[in-house]
Amino acid sequence: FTNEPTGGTVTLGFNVPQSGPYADEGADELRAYELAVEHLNGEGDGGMLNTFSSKALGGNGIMGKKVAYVTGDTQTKSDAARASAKSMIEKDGAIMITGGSSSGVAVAVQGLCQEAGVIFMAGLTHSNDTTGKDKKANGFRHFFNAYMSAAALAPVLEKLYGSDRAAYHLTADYTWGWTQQESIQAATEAIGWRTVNNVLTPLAATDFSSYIAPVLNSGADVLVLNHYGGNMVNSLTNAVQFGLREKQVNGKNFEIVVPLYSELMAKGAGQNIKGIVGSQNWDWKLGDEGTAAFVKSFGTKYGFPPSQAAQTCYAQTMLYADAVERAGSFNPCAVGEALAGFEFDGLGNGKTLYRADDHQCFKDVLVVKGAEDPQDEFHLVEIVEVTPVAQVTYDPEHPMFAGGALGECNPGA
Amino acid sequence: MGILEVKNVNKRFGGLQALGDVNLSVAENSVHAIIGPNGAGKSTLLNCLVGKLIPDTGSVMFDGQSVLGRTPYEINQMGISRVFQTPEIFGDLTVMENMLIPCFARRDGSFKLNAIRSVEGQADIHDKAEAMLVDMNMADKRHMHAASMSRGDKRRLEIGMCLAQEPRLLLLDEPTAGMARADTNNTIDLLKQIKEERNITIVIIEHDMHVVFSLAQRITVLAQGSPLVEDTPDKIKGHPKVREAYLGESTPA
Amino acid sequence: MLGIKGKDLTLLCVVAVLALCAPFILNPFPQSSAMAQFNAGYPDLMQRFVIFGIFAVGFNILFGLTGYLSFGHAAFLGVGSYSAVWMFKLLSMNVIPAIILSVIVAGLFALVIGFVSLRRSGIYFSILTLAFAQMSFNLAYSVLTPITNGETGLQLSLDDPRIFGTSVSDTGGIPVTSLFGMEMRETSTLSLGDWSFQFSNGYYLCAVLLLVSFYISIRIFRSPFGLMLRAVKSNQTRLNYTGLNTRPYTLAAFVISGMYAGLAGGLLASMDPLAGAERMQWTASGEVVLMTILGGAGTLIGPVLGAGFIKYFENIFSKINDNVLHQWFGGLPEGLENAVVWFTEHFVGSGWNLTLGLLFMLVVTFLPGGLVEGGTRIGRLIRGKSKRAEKKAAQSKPAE
Amino acid sequence: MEAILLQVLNGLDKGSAYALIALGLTLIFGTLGVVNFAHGALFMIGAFCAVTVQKVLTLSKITLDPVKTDFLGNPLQIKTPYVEGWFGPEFGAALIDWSVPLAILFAIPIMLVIGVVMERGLIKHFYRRPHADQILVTFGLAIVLQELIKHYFGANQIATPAPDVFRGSFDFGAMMGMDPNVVIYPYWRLVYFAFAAVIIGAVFAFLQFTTFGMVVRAGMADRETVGLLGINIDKRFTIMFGLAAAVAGMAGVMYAPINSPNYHIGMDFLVLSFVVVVVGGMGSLPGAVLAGFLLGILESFASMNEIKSLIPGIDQIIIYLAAIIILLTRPRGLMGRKGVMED
Amino acid sequence: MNVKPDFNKGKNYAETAPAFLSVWNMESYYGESYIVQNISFNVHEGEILALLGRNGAGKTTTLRSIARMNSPQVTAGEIWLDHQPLHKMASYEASRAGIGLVPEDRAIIPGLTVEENLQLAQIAPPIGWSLERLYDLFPRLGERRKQEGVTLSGGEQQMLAIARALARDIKVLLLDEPYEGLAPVIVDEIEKTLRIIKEQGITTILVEQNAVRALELADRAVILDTGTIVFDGAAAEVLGNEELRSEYLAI
Ligand SMILES: Nc1ncnc2c1ncn2[C@@H]1O[C@H](COP(=O)(O)OP(=O)(O)OP(=O)(O)O)[C@@H](O)[C@H]1O
Ligand SMILES: Nc1ncnc2c1ncn2[C@@H]1O[C@H](COP(=O)(O)OP(=O)(O)OP(=O)(O)O)[C@@H](O)[C@H]1O
Ligand SMILES: [Mg+2]
Ligand SMILES: [Mg+2]
Repeated sequence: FTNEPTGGTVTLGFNVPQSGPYADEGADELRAYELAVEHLNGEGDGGMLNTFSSKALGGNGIMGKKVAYVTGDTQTKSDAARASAKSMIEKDGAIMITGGSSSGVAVAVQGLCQEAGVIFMAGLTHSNDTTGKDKKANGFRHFFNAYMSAAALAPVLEKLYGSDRAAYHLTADYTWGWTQQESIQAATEAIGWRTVNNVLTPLAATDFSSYIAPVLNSGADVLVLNHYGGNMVNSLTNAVQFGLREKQVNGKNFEIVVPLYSELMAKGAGQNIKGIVGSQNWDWKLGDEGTAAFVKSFGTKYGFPPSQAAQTCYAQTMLYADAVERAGSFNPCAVGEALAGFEFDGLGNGKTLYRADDHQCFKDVLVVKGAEDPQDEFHLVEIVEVTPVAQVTYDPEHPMFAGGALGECNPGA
Repeated sequence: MGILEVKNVNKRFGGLQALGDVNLSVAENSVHAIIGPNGAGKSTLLNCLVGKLIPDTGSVMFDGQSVLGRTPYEINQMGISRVFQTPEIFGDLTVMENMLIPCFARRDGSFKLNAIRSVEGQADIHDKAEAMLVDMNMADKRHMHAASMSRGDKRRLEIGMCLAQEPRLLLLDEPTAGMARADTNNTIDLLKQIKEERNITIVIIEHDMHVVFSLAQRITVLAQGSPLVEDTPDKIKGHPKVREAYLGESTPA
Repeated sequence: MLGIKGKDLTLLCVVAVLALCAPFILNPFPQSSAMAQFNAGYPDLMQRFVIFGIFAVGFNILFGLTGYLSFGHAAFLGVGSYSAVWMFKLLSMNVIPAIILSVIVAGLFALVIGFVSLRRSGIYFSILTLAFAQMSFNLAYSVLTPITNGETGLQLSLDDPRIFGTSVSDTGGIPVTSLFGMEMRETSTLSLGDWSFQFSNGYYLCAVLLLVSFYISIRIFRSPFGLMLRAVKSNQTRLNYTGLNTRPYTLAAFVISGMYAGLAGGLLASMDPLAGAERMQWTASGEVVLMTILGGAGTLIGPVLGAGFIKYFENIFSKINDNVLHQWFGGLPEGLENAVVWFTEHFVGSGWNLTLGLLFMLVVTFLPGGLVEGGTRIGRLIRGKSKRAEKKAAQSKPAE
Repeated sequence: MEAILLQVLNGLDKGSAYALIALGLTLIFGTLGVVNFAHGALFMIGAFCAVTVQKVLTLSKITLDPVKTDFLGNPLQIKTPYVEGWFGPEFGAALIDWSVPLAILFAIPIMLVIGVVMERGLIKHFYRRPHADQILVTFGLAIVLQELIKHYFGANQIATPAPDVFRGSFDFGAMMGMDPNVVIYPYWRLVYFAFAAVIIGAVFAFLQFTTFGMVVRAGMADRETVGLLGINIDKRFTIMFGLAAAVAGMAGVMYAPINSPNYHIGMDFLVLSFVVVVVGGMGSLPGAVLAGFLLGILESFASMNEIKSLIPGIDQIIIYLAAIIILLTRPRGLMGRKGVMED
Repeated sequence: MNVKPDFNKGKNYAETAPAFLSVWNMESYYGESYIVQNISFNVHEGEILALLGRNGAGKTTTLRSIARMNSPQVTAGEIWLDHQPLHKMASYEASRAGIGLVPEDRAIIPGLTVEENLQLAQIAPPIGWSLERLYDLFPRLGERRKQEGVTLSGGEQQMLAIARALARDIKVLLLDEPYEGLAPVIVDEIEKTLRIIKEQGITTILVEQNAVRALELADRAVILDTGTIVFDGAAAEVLGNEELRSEYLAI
């Protein structure tokens, strides 16, 4: 199979954005990867190795081979990401590629890995498509997705804002935005909300004023921002500038919802994020054992708590290594088999299942909101509720995920 | 009926009447000079002939066809070439390349993607350009960048490029300005010779009376946009009005 | 030979030798040495060198000769890629129809955009082309998603119809691109001691096409057409008064260079069947401009050098992380090691952009003719002929 | 009707931002003829002046909280900004609140210096070089500046809010007797609008009522001859560059509260500013301003739902579409001068 | 025939020279080509010097070197104007020191009106003739003051270029083919003007193809050939010297 490790080391490829707007997220992912490599090689305090339910890993590398790694820059562009991944595979002999912070890149690199015959452990990617219509046998996603966000959010929104609400959606005009919007619209309509309008905004937009200005007069009393990263920071900032949050419509307080949250976005949005509800895959404030162990070793090494992107990347690396050990082989097909349907605990988010049908992880989802009075810059987000996994699980044949097929696993040449 | 017929041409620039009712008839295979004070409208008239300017009223016929409303390259294709008051040449190219371009340009102006054979490979055209350079006495400057030649040389090159096109009507705007006396004389000889050999009609604007009187068969004197007189050189020399308005005392009669 | 001679022929031969031996030349360092990081001889990067070389060579036909600076050339590359991928999806995995279609479609696209944009010159032309390309990019990213698959990029899938081929390969995967059965991704490895050299079919297809493109570009440069284009750059007024309408010439140059871009796009997709919208973004158009200027606009080989230079930094420097640095400088005393690593870190890995920016500035400031000028200077140094000496020689001759 | 009024207002404001951003570029690109790809970087540095002032004002003394702990279980560090210590909590807090307007004062001299250094150190050598070389060197410079900012401030956006008094929006509709909340506009954007008007006016006046503008125009057309007339054109070009940098910087500072800046913000605006300048017409200051407003308003209209449903995706391309139409109908943009960068 | 100019090659040549403007061992290059080849000559205060020679002899290059233009590059030699070292100055400094050049292509600045072209000359000190006075001298310019300078007719542009030089308070006027493209009557006018200027004590170097005209006006003449001086002496001498006339001037 492709890049079968023959010497005393095994090389993993960490493909993260190092330039472009998501460079900070990429940097955090890289930190997590380095930590994971340390732990796998038996250095440091072992982190989640100690809490992981599977005990196959022994801190002596993977199957006795020392873990080495190479890094590359995805630039958050499908093309560049694939070039970078290819060079890891062709030049450095990487046996597994992981990382990334956007769905476009994840899908593109996943496709590449499928063709090249290596395993792809997706980083931060939230679009339904990654494990929906674009799913691949060689690709695995630990991160949650748009459907899960919506499913977790809806009940909380109902509790907070009632079931008689009219929502106005602003949606980033590309695949992720669409799936996010579709999911949240379906979920909120299921609790009785009306959808007043859904307006697509250009990805390149920096100033959202012309999209926000008409919102108040539209009869809507909730604004849903299906934006991520810079788009979300800017649209939220603009919305707050327009004073939307101080307004009353239909006799109710006007509310803003941001379905997908991240710590970095919260930081970029500053004051404006206070009280805004959204969802996260994971948060360092989760009380479980695995989280605590990870936060401790990450925090000790770098001086601040890890982001959800870092956690998902760390967990993915562990899961891959563990699967290799359990399979007893680096062969992607064997690894894939070991991962598919694998149930585990102790990597945060409680009990988790890597579903065989679509290689999507199922675990608890967090509903969070911007803290009103954060004690420090690490507490910008507070957890509102941990939605149990059952509530966010869907059928593999769900229409939002239909259309693709995993195909056969490809071990490569 | 001349080969070039200008009738009642008027051109205004804002409040300025640059050309007022200009009539001009140039006989085939003759040299016709246009003289007149600075700002009389000589260059403007030439601009109207080649499509650089469109006259407000009037007509310009070349060989029985109107030139008005045509673009400069269409007018050139009818057989009119022009040398400018400040030389217009391809400064970045060598002298030889400058000369090659009019040789490659097809008479009917039609476009041909001549991208396969190399320039050197097309010997006939190459030879023609070479011959023209020799005629212009510039063969030794063949590889020089046109922009780095002195002004007199640039003028000569431009004249050569226009001649290479084998035009039927050659318009010259002060072709010998700034040229050394010796070169001026050469140019006069060259023009005379070319006119004889190739049956070219020449319209020349010049302030150098030596050139005008050596070449021209007829002279039009333009003043303030309108023709003052038109006559043979000898008559013009003695014309009192012309002497007063244009020639001045010091010009030898 | 081949209708070119002298320096041009030498140049073509040099390029041919370099291109064919690239797997050796680009892999000078033994696998286990610390310098192996700088090896660039793996298929993907070599393909990129060559493909972007083609792109830049084509761009240079427009910009280098006519001086018309198109800021939207990436659109043609993108269109070429999309056409090729569609061809793979619908027709067959053979690269020939894909490449042909991408060249044709890009040419038609260039014809339309060029026809409109060439009504203006100078900066106005640049902005027109930029506007067209940005429109294409924005639409491809969103509204045209059914055709382009938007942000993710157009990819092959298991349910593609593929009339003259199979939708699914025997192993259950998506079939791979090939040239009459010769798989593009197939790579044979030659191990010589600690060196290993990779020879990929795809690369050699690209290299051959580069040579053909380069050869055509030489012919164009030396042809009357090329002369006319240079005349357009030099003085359009004179050309007009020489009876020539400049539009067909510039349009022809525009379309030809658009077809080169289409070829590059088609090849990109043939090597890796994915077409992303970012390929059409202004930064991508800007990149080819930078490649051309960096290498030396108007020179034959310059654009290829420029393309190689930029792609090298993008792919090699970006991958050097502090882990690698510590390995390199591991021999130094601890404190010094950390200091050196700390310093170097700014210029590699995520700092690769910084290095590239600095090099842009240095090259253009000190080598006004681009990398080619650098080469000329080195050549002169080697031949031991200094500028001074030439000056002395000129002195003895009179000015004329 | 209200929707249209709303979008006109919106467009005016967007337009003022575009005009202000493009203004600095016109001075360098339209007037000096230097294709300055580093203009976006200057804008970005301006925005980061605001960030820096905010950071400096919030530099804090650290004390340890005996009760609370941080995420690693150590005692929590409590930060009190030094300014609050020095000037009292109220005035200190007000200073921090007003950091963006304060940053203007810092940005002007800093940007002037940056502009002058940039011109003297680098651009000076490129006036006579081909535009392509200018693109390469300024693009290189832009990357370098960007990477430096990224190195010190990270890649994430940094919230730089406007003073609290400018939060919320002004209800035009209510003022004009319509229903409330129909035509509203944020206060800070009104401030931005006014600020842009003042700066644009000041630059106009400077170039119109002094000989400076004429000399620079002449110098761009023919440096040699201007030198022949005893004028030290280099000095004036330097001043012009400083001025342009200052304008770009101020635009950046004022924009920071609208879009939290990151190191990329300049690149995001670069293409737009070139389009605005060229659509306005090379060498024309009023043209650039007009084009800024025109494109701003068009963009606002294109984002109206009614129009978007008619032509999907129109808001994605409206700026470029408008640019194409304008450049095809008017050879030199809206008000371009002849002979400036036409070949 | 090759006449050496009269100057002594001392270090303190500048102080001892009787000349107002002296050019000493000047060499000028355009890039790699060596154009002005080590020439030296003097101009005395208030005199008109005719600088003659064939096309490409280097006349323009000499004037541009004296005016300290960017090209050509003067690589050796010294230029002194009234005890000021011009060779150390930039062109704008030379202009302020009193050099006024009327360039051969007239160099009217595009985009500026006639009046602005003149105003431009009066921004930096020292300022010479007033605009009114210039318009009196060239009434045509007065009539066209609002017109864009480059749309003037060839002759009008020449007038503007001369007027622009006079708009500054100059000590030495460098005229590069001022009669080119001018109607004979105007040439007479300008000749008169040059005499007036001379009476005011302004020194002039006149480059002209119409050698006879120039020599009748000038006090002294310098003849250049391929970048070297082949004659330096009284103007009348040239007119009387058949050999010089035919060899270098073709008159
Ligand atoms: N584009 C223009 N706008 C305004 N006035 C113009 C324009 N072009 C020419 N003129 C004016 O028209 C008149 C005629 O100009 P023209 O160039 O034809 O003169 P000319 O006879 O060639 O003079 P010369 O012998 O000096 O070259 C001049 O007074 C000139 O200023
Ligand atoms: N920009 C330039 N680059 C290179 N060589 C040049 C340049 N300008 C002029 N030359 C060369 O310098 C020499 C002298 O030119 P110059 O213009 O000084 O002659 P001139 O005596 O003024 O002639 P003319 O009477 O034709 O104006 C010529 O041989 C010319 O080819
Ligand atoms: Mg004229
Ligand atoms: Mg001269």
